[in-house]
Amino acid sequence: MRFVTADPIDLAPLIAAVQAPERGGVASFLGLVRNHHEGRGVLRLDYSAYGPMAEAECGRIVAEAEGRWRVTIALRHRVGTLAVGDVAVAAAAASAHREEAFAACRYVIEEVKRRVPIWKREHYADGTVVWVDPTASLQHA
Amino acid sequence: MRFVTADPIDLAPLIAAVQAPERGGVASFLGLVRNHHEGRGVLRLDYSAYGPMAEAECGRIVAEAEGRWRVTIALRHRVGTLAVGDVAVAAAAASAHREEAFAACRYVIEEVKRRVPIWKREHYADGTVVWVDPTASLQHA
Amino acid sequence: MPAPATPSLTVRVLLFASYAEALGFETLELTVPSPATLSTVIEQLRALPGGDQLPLKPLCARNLAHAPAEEAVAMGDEIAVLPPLAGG
Amino acid sequence: MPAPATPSLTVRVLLFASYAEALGFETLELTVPSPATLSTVIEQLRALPGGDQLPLKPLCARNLAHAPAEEAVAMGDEIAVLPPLAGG
Repeated sequence: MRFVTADPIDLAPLIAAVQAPERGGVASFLGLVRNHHEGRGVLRLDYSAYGPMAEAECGRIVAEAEGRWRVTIALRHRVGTLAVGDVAVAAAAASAHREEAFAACRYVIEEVKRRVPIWKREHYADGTVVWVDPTASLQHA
Repeated sequence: MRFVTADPIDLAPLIAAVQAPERGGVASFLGLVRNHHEGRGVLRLDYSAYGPMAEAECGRIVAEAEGRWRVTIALRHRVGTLAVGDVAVAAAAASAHREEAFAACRYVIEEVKRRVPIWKREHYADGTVVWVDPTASLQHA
Repeated sequence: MPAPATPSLTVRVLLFASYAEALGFETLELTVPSPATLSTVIEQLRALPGGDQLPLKPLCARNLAHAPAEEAVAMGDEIAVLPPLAGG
Repeated sequence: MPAPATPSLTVRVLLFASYAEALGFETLELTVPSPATLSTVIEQLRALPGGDQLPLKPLCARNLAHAPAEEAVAMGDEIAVLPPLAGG
């Protein structure tokens, strides 16, 4: 399990893994559990994954980004029960060229959301529990 | 001194300062001292600033970004003697909307490079010391 | 002489999240007439109890990669039916 | 009756990095005829020893903000002449 983990995600080791003396820029992104979803208060959520495919798809996304831009990428997605404020996903892109670092980091996050088989069940303040369907409505961040 | 510091820069407290339960995305950027500049080996460099104006200009840049996008920004630039791999500049942008977090983080870094009165003197492996002039050539990351 | 057996193939089906809840299982060995595509597999799943809660064309993966409904399946394939993805 | 004194104003000039090295100082109280613009200040600086190493139109700041060469200066202003910026 290189990309999907049940452990809390810390950005610092991901940045350390991609930085190198010839790479002057590191763009990164953290996706955090928010306290609201479409106007409803969120208490916590459970992420689950189709593990082997999630690993394979993350690997393909990283390879695509590293092929398209002059970057080195680190990526982690967490599964299990997360509280508000916990890091759900983290990506870091290091490059000698900051525009490429930003573009690659953005690409990785967008493709993770679009392609990696991960689902989340949100526990709301009103006691209900719902499988989140981002295709059913506008979804942010 | 809020934005310009002689102390080493750590990204984690900047991210902690901008994240909030309603902000699900944090885009960040680190600019690191590289080991080369236009083909020459760099040993270390000295950053100096016009301190009061650098503070004022950083404050203006942050206010512009926070006015233009729905983001909260943290920004630090280091001065003094830095070694290869040290963090020279760090910016973090938190938002409920990840596109805005990326756009604002990118804006802040570009404007810092363009507007903040900071200079650097590079010490090369061949013993020479040069004030860096980014307008004299293409410059990356 | 007996009539030749109708050719068939067996795949392993995986369901996740809301789809697993709707059909009441997460894995199933499913035998379908050969040749077959992912659509064939989905049709059979939709005929099971709770299967009407699957969309006509759900997101599918074959052997750990996204695959379109018209993709052929082979004996032993791992076929996953994926509810709307919500990672990130 | 003596002729009226030519009006003048005094500003504080700051030099940095390579410009400070070229002219050999970092700060200077400079008196220029009034009215004056940043260009007036630059012209006087360029007449000093080493001043020919300043560009005709360097980047300037007036009271901690970037300002164009044609901007008027006032008594007591802090005028900074900025070599090419290299932050980030």
